[in-house]
Amino acid sequence: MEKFFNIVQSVPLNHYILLSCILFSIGVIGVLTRRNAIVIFMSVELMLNAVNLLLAVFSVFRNDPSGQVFVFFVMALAAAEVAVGLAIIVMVYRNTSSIDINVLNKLKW
Amino acid sequence: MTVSILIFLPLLAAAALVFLKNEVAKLAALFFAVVELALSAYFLANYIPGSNTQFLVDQSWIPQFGIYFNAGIDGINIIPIMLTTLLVPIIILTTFKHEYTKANIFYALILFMQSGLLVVFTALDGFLFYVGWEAALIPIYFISALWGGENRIKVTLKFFIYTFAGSLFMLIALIYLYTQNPSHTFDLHEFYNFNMTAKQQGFVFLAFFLAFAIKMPVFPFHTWQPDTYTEAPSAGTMMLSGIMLKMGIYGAIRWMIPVVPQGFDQYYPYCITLAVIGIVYASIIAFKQKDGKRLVAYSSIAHVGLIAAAILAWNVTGVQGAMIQMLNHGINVVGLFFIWDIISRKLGTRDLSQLGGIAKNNPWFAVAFLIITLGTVALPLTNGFIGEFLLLDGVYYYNITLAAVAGTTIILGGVYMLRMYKSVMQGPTNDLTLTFTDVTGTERLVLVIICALIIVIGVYPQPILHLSEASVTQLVGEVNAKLNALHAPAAAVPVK
Amino acid sequence: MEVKSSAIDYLPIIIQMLVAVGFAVGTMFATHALGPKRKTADKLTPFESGIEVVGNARTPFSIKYFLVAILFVLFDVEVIFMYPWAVNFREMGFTGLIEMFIFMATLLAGFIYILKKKALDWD
Amino acid sequence: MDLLQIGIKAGLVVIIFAISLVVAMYSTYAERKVAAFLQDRVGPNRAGPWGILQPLADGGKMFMKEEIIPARANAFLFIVGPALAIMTACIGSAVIPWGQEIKTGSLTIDLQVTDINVGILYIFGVVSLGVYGVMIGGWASNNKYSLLGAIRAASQNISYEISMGLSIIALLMFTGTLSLKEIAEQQHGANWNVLYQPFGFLLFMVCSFAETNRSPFDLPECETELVGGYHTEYSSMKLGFYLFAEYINMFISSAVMATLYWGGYNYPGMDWVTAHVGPVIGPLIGTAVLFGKIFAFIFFFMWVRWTIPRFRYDQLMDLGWKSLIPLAIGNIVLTGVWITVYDKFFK
Amino acid sequence: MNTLIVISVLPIVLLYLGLYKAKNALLPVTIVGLLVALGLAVSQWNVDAQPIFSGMMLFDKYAIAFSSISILSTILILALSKEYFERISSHVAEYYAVILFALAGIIVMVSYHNLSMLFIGIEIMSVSLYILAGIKKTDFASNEAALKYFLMGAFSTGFLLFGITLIYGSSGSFDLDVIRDWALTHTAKTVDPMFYTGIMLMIVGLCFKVGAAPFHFWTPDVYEGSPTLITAFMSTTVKTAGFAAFLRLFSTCFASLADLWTPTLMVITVITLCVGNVTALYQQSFKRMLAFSSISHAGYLLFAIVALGINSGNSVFVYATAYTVASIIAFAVLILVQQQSGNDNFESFNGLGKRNPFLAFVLTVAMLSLAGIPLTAGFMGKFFMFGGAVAKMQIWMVIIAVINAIVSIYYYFKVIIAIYFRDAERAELVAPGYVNVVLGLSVVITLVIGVYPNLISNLIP
Repeated sequence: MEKFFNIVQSVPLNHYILLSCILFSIGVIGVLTRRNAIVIFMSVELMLNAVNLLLAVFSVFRNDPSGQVFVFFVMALAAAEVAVGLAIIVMVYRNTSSIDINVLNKLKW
Repeated sequence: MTVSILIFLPLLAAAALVFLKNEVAKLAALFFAVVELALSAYFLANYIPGSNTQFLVDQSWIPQFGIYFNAGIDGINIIPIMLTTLLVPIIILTTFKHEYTKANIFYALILFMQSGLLVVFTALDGFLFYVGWEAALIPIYFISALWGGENRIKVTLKFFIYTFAGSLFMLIALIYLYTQNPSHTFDLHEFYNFNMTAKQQGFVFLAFFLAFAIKMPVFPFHTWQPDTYTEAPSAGTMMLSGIMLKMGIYGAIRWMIPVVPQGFDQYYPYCITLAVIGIVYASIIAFKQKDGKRLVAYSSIAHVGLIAAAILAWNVTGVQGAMIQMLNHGINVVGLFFIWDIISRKLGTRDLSQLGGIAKNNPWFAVAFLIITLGTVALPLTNGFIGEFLLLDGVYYYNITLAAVAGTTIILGGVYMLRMYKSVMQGPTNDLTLTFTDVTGTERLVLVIICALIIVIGVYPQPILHLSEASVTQLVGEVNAKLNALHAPAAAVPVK
Repeated sequence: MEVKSSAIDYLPIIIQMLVAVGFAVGTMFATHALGPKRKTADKLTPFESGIEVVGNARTPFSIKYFLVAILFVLFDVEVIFMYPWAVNFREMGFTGLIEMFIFMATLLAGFIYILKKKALDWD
Repeated sequence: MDLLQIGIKAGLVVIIFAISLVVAMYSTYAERKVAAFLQDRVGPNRAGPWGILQPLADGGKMFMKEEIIPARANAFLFIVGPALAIMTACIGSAVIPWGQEIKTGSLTIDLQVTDINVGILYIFGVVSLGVYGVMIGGWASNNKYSLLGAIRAASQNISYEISMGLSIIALLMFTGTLSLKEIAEQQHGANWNVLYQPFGFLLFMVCSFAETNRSPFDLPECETELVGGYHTEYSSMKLGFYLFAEYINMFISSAVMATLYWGGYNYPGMDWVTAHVGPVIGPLIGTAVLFGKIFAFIFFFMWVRWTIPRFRYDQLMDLGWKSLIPLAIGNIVLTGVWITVYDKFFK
Repeated sequence: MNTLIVISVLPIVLLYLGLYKAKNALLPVTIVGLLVALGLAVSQWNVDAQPIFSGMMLFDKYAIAFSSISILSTILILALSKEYFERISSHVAEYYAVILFALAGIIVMVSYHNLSMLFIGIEIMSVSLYILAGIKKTDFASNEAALKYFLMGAFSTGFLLFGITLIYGSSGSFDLDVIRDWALTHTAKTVDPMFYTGIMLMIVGLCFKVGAAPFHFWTPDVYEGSPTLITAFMSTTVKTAGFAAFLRLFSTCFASLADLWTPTLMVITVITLCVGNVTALYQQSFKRMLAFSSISHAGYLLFAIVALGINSGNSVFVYATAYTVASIIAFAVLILVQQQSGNDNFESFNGLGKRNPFLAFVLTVAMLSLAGIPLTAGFMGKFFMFGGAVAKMQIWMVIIAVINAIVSIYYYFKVIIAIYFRDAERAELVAPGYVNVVLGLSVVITLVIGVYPNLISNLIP
């Protein structure tokens, strides 16, 4: 049992990196493949959170608090982005009754 | 007194002209152009033939790139400068019978262009040279496109893109030279004095050649030229053919061959061949033309081709020939275009087949046309003769066969020019040509001046040749010395 | 915060979560098994005070709620910034106080702005 | 931490879990009794003596009722909603210190499931999750009343969460830690935080009422306009979960209030008791004291419910945004100035 | 430093002015405030700058120069805004405020000394821009632009952040100096793959932000859909700031590992140039043409980073200044023309030479400057760029750039041709006085810098 805890505590850094990379990639793939603005937006948030996770991990592994402070900044700005982004999505929805980005083709992509 | 006054006077005049009324602007432009001519005459009078640069201006401009406002007059550029200051008042005079809308802008652009041209000819700094080169291009674009003929928009854009493309490559070459030379300047003499590998020089040569070949134009870069000459207003055509194409010739003599002799050494056989092909090709095309202005345009390609060939042969005779022929060609071609300007203004057509018999009722015009035509076909005792003779001589030194082919320009030129004269002036008069009235006023004045110049230079070219002789000899000598040093181990290189 | 929590400290929380999940799921299954199942169409329609159901319930609702949500997101994140400050307040002393007052003044400026803009008026 | 400790913790988890449920069950009974008392009637009195078995009967009934999932509802979310509500309610208790450490020989028993250094944040996190249960359930019902209730619940919860977060900051400036254990320890004896932060406590309490959707802030389920609010469509144990979750939340927030402001398990003269009565009994008395405080708060919750009329929705939002937030910020400023001045001149 | 404070406080003041219905005071207050900020920035010029705010920011000459040009271009753009926002909506104060918030972000972007500040600056700017892109609430194109910009911007932020994180992970700090020192102890061969990936991801993120191909696809839509004045702001000030930030990062931190990222950036540069130019050729809308041309200008600006040298800062500065001023002219004239004719096609410009010779003249100068014709600032910019690139022996890239410059002549001259050589039966176009002032000033700047670039080309040490 003691051994088990040691293993828990000493998860190698690479695993965390791999995890965040996977999360980040899921986010990227989500952005690229989904057509619903909200889902795209959520995928973006997933990307940011993958970053936050990695920042916190680096911060702990390097014993340097600045990484965690950065997470704060990321969260704050992500919140601002959420506020503006959702407002934009609502605005679009009110004008078009749709949040499918395929509907938005008045301007060429 | 430095050349900066020569450069900036037209610029200031152009700025002033913008605010003047059309009628006043016309006279003011002439006034400033004549003042400019007087100034250049002053410089000419004080010029001491020799190799060193005079009336030098040398101001720091963009120090971090080693760029100086460095300009002056020496034996290489005095003739083009004189050509510019001489032709601009004449060209302004030729427009006096025209009523252009917004004439003030028109004349301002011409003076602005003159300023740019003078920068090109006087510059001793690569960057300044380039700036002048482009500065001369903008006004001529607007002159052609605003006051030109039917197809002007398309044609002038083509012209602009062609020349701009060429000059951008020149810009790269200049920047490259700047980065390669040890003291990191754009100074011409610095360019002369440092060495690069043959490969580097080859690239720089090609870039320069592209720019100059488009400007001159040398076959096969000439395709913009006939259209542009045809579509541009007469004054624009005169500026283009009389002065602007000399930029290319001058550039080759001053900025291309001496700067990268090894590059030149690698490629000049091809270039000469192109030039000579151009001569024959343009002559043949000219032969077929029905539009008089177009015919003159093609003849210009042929003549310039010969000049180019002579320069590329790179010997004192050829270069001296190029020098004097620059002046002659400028005068002649302005005369010819003016003739066609008069005809098309008075009769509304330039089609050779519709014309004929004008000589009968218009003696002044007939005589002037004849003199100019003869000057162009290089009859002895006209100015064309001395130039073409020297040029052919120069080419002959390089290669007899090429000289022989190039010589056809005289024969072909004689044929198509005289044919043109004949079909316009002689033969039966028709309904149209009966309405032709003889030249008067400013037209007569211009024609008289041009004819006088043709004859005076033809009879006594020596002072002009003397102006450039020392400088040319030195320049040619320096380059050949470098080349000889290069070839010395291989030996058996024909001394040019 | 001198005390550092390690991953182990969170183990009991996981245990508690498992217990909670077990309880919820177990109870759900129990009721599912125990209760009677007599479904009729009327029983399965949404309750609308006894009258016929009109339209869909998933309609857009007042933008005010949305506004509140957005404002919450912004303000809550700002509040989060105050926690580390509050915890270390005594160490930072006077400078910390001033800095946080500037922060709060900015926050208040925004707050008063939205009040004046009537973003929070419900009528 | 060894296996034994894990075992103890697991045991503690189960005990606390059970206590939470029991307290919640009997809160329903208490609520009715309190209501009856305040309205001068008898209240439930049939099941068992004084109706003491009423909660069990209610529970039994819940289990036996038919489980209805409306045809137009989103079945999965319809089930997830109440489950989430009860789960989040149940895990909040993990960081509350229920008593002092009990030392018997070599064994030290900590009456707290876990002491993490961000205890307060944990509680906030869990409480914020609670609103998901309401929202998901209300939305999944596909009923207009439910949707309105859910939106109101969400909107109310998030509004008061800001003032709650702000009101607690002033406290944190005193304590300098986010660990509930440490905060409790700091209030040793009678050195309770409410003495320093009476105003902060009031703000916090108001917010707690709103966060637990208790009257006078029970707009999400206000039966006069919204029938049952978010749980209009619910029946059987799923309805039970929502009701249960509310009572458990009440229990937890009472415990949090007691711990943060009212000294938790501390009572005057506790050192004397520990020294003279015994190292096991002393802490256990503390635990009893804590429960006493919790029950007092629960009683207070009920008292308020049957005394004060419900707010109108705009009044609710106005109170949250326009009064509590500025007041909380003012409290922070005052506290900050006071602490700074005190530290500088009187220390 | 004080500049940043002024620019941060100013929008709040404006918001409150808007609340108290002081609409007429908005523009004067904004411009005075910006001038004060500009003055404060310039007054720091001779101060030996040290990192401030615990090493978060560094107001060195680089920062001051780019702050000044950003503020200046914002002033010019805002000077055009009189009566512009009133037509769009009633919340005028907010637009000024949001533009200034974006400017505050820009100031942070050009003066950061810590990656967290880079991120914050970019985000402050971007979030403001998302709003600005969508200020025409009922206009479909504006909505679409805002949504696209927002989604793409947030997406790119993710890449940027991941890059920052990886760099932090390998170097252990967000501080530019520490990262530089870390990079100096490694060579291209021994560097951590994480660091390399970080650089690549940051390139992706920053290229998104500056609109470099192949991450440019949002640019034309957003530029076209946004209100023209906002487009002007986005394509000038914002682009300048983006490049300033880009260059600051790469020249400070990653210069010693240039071998790692230069090839990638070279490819991006070439693609950017070609894509921007070739697509600009086919546009019928002037605004869209400007959008695509701004992509190709991004390509030219990237030259300075590809050929990183001591002069890169100055090159970017000169180029950005030239581009900014010329673009402001173009957009200002476009706004006027758009108001008259109702659309932004090239045909709308027909006969402008007769309808308003002054506008025609300034637009011509602007087009010549954008095309890089000598005696205009645009040429000096190109010259500096090419000079730097040739010095680094990137001859082939320069040749590609030159070919693109030639192509660009075609579409820039399309405008000139429309102005002067095509006629349209339209009434005279009267430009308000304040527009004429802005245009006149911009033309003077363009020509002065074109003739004597030394005024601004030596600022950054």
